[in-house]
Amino acid sequence: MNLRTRDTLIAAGASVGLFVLWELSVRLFKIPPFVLPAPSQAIASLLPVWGVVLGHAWQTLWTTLAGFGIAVVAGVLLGAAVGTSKPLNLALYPILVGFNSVPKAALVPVLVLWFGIGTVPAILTAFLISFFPIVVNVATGLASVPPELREVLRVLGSSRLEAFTRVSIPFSMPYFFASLKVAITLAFVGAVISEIAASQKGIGYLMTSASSQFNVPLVFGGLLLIAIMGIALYAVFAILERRLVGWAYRGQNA
Amino acid sequence: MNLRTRDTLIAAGASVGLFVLWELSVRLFKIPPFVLPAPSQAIASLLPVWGVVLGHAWQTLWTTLAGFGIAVVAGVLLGAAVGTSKPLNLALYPILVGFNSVPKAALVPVLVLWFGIGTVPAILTAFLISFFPIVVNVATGLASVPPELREVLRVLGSSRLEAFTRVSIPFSMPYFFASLKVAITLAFVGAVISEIAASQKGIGYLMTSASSQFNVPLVFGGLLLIAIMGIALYAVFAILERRLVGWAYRGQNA
Amino acid sequence: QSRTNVRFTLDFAFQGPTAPFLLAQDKGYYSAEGLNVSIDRGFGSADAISKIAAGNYDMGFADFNSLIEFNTRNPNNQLLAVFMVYNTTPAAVFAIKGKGIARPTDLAGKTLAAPAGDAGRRLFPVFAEAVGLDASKVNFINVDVPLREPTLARGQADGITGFYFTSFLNLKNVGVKPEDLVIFKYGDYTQDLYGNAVVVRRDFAQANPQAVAAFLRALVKGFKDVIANPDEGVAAVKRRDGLINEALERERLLLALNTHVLTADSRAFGLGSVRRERVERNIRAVVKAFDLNTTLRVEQVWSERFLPPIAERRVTGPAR
Amino acid sequence: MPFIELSNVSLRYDNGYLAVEGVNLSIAKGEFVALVGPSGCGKSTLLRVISGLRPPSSGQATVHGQVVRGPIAGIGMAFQNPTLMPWRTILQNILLPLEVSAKHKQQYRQNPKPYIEAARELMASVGLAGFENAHVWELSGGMQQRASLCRALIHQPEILMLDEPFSALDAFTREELWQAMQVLYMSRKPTVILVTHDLREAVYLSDTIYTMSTRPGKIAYARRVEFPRPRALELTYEDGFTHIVKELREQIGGLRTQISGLKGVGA
Amino acid sequence: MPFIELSNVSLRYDNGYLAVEGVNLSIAKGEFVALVGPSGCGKSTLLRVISGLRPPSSGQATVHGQVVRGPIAGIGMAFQNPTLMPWRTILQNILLPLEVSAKHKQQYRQNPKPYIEAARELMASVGLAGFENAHVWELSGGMQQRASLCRALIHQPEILMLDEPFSALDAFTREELWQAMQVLYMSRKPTVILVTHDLREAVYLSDTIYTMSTRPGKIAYARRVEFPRPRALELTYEDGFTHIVKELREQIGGLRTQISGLKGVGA
Ligand SMILES: Nc1ncnc2c1ncn2[C@@H]1O[C@H](COP(=O)(O)OP(=O)(O)OP(=O)(O)O)[C@@H](O)[C@H]1O
Ligand SMILES: Nc1ncnc2c1ncn2[C@@H]1O[C@H](COP(=O)(O)OP(=O)(O)OP(=O)(O)O)[C@@H](O)[C@H]1O
Ligand SMILES: Cc1ncc(C[n+]2csc(CCO)c2C)c(N)n1
Ligand SMILES: [Mg+2]
Ligand SMILES: [Mg+2]
Repeated sequence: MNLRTRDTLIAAGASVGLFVLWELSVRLFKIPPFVLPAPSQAIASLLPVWGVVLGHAWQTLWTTLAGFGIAVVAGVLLGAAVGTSKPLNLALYPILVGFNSVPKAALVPVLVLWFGIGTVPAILTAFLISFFPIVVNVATGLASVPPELREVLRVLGSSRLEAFTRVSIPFSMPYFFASLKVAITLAFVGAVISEIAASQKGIGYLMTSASSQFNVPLVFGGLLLIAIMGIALYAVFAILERRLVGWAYRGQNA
Repeated sequence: MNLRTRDTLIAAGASVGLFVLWELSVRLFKIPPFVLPAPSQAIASLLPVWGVVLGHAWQTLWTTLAGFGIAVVAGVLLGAAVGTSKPLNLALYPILVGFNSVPKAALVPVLVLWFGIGTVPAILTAFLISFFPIVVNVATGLASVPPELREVLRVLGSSRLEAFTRVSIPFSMPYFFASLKVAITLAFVGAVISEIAASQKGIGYLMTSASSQFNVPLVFGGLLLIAIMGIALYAVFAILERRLVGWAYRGQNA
Repeated sequence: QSRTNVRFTLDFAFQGPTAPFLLAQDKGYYSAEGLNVSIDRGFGSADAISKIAAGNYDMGFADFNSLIEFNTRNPNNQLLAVFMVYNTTPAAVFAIKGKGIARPTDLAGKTLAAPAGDAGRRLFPVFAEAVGLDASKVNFINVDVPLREPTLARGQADGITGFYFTSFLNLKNVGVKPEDLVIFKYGDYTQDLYGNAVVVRRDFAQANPQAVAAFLRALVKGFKDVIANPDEGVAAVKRRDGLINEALERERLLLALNTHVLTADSRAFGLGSVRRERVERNIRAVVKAFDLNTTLRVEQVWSERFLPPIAERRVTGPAR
Repeated sequence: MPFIELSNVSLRYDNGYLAVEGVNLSIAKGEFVALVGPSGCGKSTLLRVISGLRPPSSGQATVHGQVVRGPIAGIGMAFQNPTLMPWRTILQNILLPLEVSAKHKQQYRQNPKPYIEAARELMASVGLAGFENAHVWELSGGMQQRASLCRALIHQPEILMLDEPFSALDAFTREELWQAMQVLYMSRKPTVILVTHDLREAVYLSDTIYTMSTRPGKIAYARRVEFPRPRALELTYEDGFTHIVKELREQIGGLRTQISGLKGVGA
Repeated sequence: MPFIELSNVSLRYDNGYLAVEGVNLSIAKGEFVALVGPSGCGKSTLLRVISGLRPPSSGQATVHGQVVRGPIAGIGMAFQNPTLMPWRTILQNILLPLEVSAKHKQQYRQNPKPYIEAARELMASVGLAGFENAHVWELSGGMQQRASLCRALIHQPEILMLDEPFSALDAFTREELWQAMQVLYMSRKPTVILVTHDLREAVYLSDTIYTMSTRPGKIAYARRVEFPRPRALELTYEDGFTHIVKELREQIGGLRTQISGLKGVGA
């Protein structure tokens, strides 16, 4: 309990410290708010419109989660394909890399033309931007399963699927969780850029709306909200990770 | 040699197949070029302006590489910090996750207003968008080094750095290379969105210019070029990876 | 009786100048005409035109010059302008006083920043020709919309192009005093260029001519109400986007109405109408400036058969 | 008819190393066979071939009259390294075969209780009581080896392949496990192939002992052991027994090149 | 004055398990000590404490009069598992200590040739000639163990800790390595702590043998071995020798609880 309190203090302290630094820099160097507002201004700008903002945040959160959910499923499946089959690896990796080098913001208009303005393109963008890290890490994890461990299963006459679920998947879990941390942040980015480009709600909409009025503090208020939601989801994964793949990190405290 | 030819054929075949599919869909469903041009149109649009395009591509390539280079250094250092120290992990991870949940496109204006229009913000954006996957994977790799292997070094009275370079780093290499694949694609995205936001050259500039003239095929031509550059760099890493961490994938062909 | 659905997109965000469209909706003018109208914000004129052409929307509010360009490049997917809202283009060049730019010809050798698709930027050659400036002597930088005015304020460009009522207020917002500004409104140098119009996909107009006409009847009422009572218009905007600053949008609305809507032409010929020879000159100017290879006929970009009778469209100004 | 048969089996690893060459071997159903030979001669490699983990480069292995083309069901294997899964507790590791072996998985899924009970008993009987929920890295080397042995036995396989299963154990634990293994063998009569460096162990437990020569590995010698079962531990001190051990010793001694001293470290 | 001294050392692992308790031990400089005892009694744990890899929960270890507070330099350790680095070839694995040990690294970096030569010789002397550039997974279990032994010896450490270094080797290779080890010991007189389950090995090589009891591990018995060196292999068959082996056997036998049979698998 005491240790946990200490941990929370360290985590919170660092973030608070960063904000203080930011606030001080803005005041000290007299940076105009349309360049970079102080965090206090950003937060202050949220308060009067709090009810509206909350609705936007909720919209962004759930589209992000929906896109992220699809990304996890698709990422694991593609990662399994790429990580276990040489021909699929050769065939798919270049395509995936090429696709992911392209800014998704450029694809949003295409999605909008197909699926209309609103939630669907946001979910799809969140998905499209975030599945690749999962593919790469799952594939790498699966490809580095030590053959000895797989042999334990094979010699028992297990099916491929059984060996996969009992050796390859658990072994790849640390890779998978690492990729989730990256993917969730990207999913937020995806949902927001889609909202920036084409939506009537969500933090992205809030930001463009604020930005078209040069209410830059409110733009940064929106950014802060996204960051906070990202951190909250990260915390969920961190807890899951401790539970599920603690075995891989036994050396960390030594 | 024969095997290598086969591999290349598979890789090329899949990509070509995708293009054929794309081409056929566009023609079959009569999708207008301002919604989604056929790849043939995209490529055709590049040819008459090839000289100009090449200059833009070069600009994007080198800013991407510069940003990516910084990201690798910063990512490894931060990853080492986060992966080896519990307090730093607690302090930095939430900040990093929060920062990375924010669309970098929204930060580009800040960078542009500080550093001027042009190359510097593009490099910085490429860096800022791509370092996080490296941090996460390096940290995960380092945290999962088996204590037994570290003990081999510690018992020899090695310095922390020696143990780090001889055990932790090589052990984390598969994680590191996985993250490079993600990071390089993101670096391209970063450079391009910065060019979209404010620039006089680069593929992002080409794309905004083309898009403002309803020259959607040229926009997609630009996207294709980015994809091709991404794939080329991926190929470089894939070769390096085979050389340096082949040991981790010995089970792949079994 | 069955109501006709009309999906309508604005050119940009919900802001003061879009109040007539919104107020007409709030007051039930569209419904009264048997229309079921939905109005979305837009993401630039070029984007709105693409979306209408692609069938995501049926009608919209977009730059006439952009429409000319689109129709030239996509002869199979043409749109029609059916109601001219901005009788002169709101495009303008902004610079800071005392930095060597006093007259338009001083722009030679200077750097201007603007979004790639900005009307003022695309139409700059027309303006340049009108003022006797070699457009190729002016250097343009692409900046995203949110960066345009800050770029000028920070001195990273010598000037910007933008819609008069947008950039003027944005510059005020980033701390540039109006008295420090040098502004060249294109409309003051050339009468060839129109601004934003109500546009419709040709096949939609052909299938639903009554709906288009009905839409315009309702819209004219909206305009009249807003001109008579701008505050009511701003309230309609506020209902769409709770984040707007009412005083700012009121100012923007009045600037747009008094400078670009309530012009001599619209007092003479009524709201929404054009002069044919101006349209012809406009097309020629665009073809030249945008380096297009065919010159369209007026009928390929404009139709006045949906306009209400002139009596309904008569206005006096100004709004206050 | 032999139950397990290797005919002219050779195996060349991917790096070109010829590990075993021209191996012929017949094992009857229910026979207890020991495989002994110098380190690196190819004993583990042969187990791989028989179990179907690796196809031979030439020749073939048949089990139950069927040519081995891939892993065959019904094997219990204790690998030379314990290869326990770090993400499972010890008990979960030992229960693993029940989750996948065709014979048990259905029943195990429906009613795991008795199996878990059996696994606990088995753990207790090798001295691992109380470590059911321990993590792999919380066990000493010898304890891991015993856990791995339990995993090879839990599903009562027809064929047992034990690759130096007692090498990390003290003499007492080892001898007790010999006796336990003998009881198990007599009651269920599995076919057993035991790889070991302990010749007393080989002679005490087996019906036949094969010695292998090195580089590439070949079967050099076969020795039947005819002592009736149950064999008392005291038997291992009797002359007839030690005679066989000595005979095997000499056999193996002749099969290898001698090491001359730890050169290169100033000795 | 003892060179290595444990006074009242206890170690409780993070999970609460008390592995060793109240251990007192004195080892003179240049002494060859063997540590024997039932599997899981804490032998490897004690090596960890002495080498400074783990601080004791109570009590203290001193080496050379200095309290051990962290890993101490000049140790050569052969871990119970070979723990070779898969990203290095066998030769590179064996050369590893030279890259980091304070005594050698400078010279090794400047002129690695003679060291590499020495490593090759060392490899050859344990029967690994030709495997210099092999990957770890291309070696058999016993070959990996020998490579690990080479890694413990290459930097000529003052203190040698060998955790069952010969357990995966056949009797011949093993006995030859005993002799080689004896030559090495006599020529350089390192202080050696050998953990083994092979009592003949312990008696043949050591000056003193400590037996440990289990749960928690304690030193139960110490036995000096006074045979002069060099000791011939034949000595191990003489009565005086086998007497000591038997004595130790009985000692250990009394220290552990017996295993009763493989329960839970229908035996
Ligand atoms: N994956 C592999 N690739 C290449 N060579 C291998 C591989 N596995 C084993 N070998 C080689 O094959 C030979 C036999 O190895 P194997 O593991 O069968 O020996 P073993 O008889 O079990 O030895 P030990 O008693 O030391 O365990 C060895 O020389 C080894 O180097
Ligand atoms: N990391 C650990 N965490 C918890 N308990 C441990 C850990 N390592 C060892 N133990 C426990 O400590 C006891 C002693 O282990 P140790 O490895 O020292 O035994 P050992 O004498 O070397 O046995 P063996 O001969 O089998 O190698 C064992 O009961 C083991 O379960
Ligand atoms: C507050 C704010 N609003 C809009 C944009 C524009 N934008 C949104 S996504 C993207 C990437 C490329 O299409 C760009 C440029 C911005 N940067 N910041
Ligand atoms: Mg073996
Ligand atoms: Mg041990």
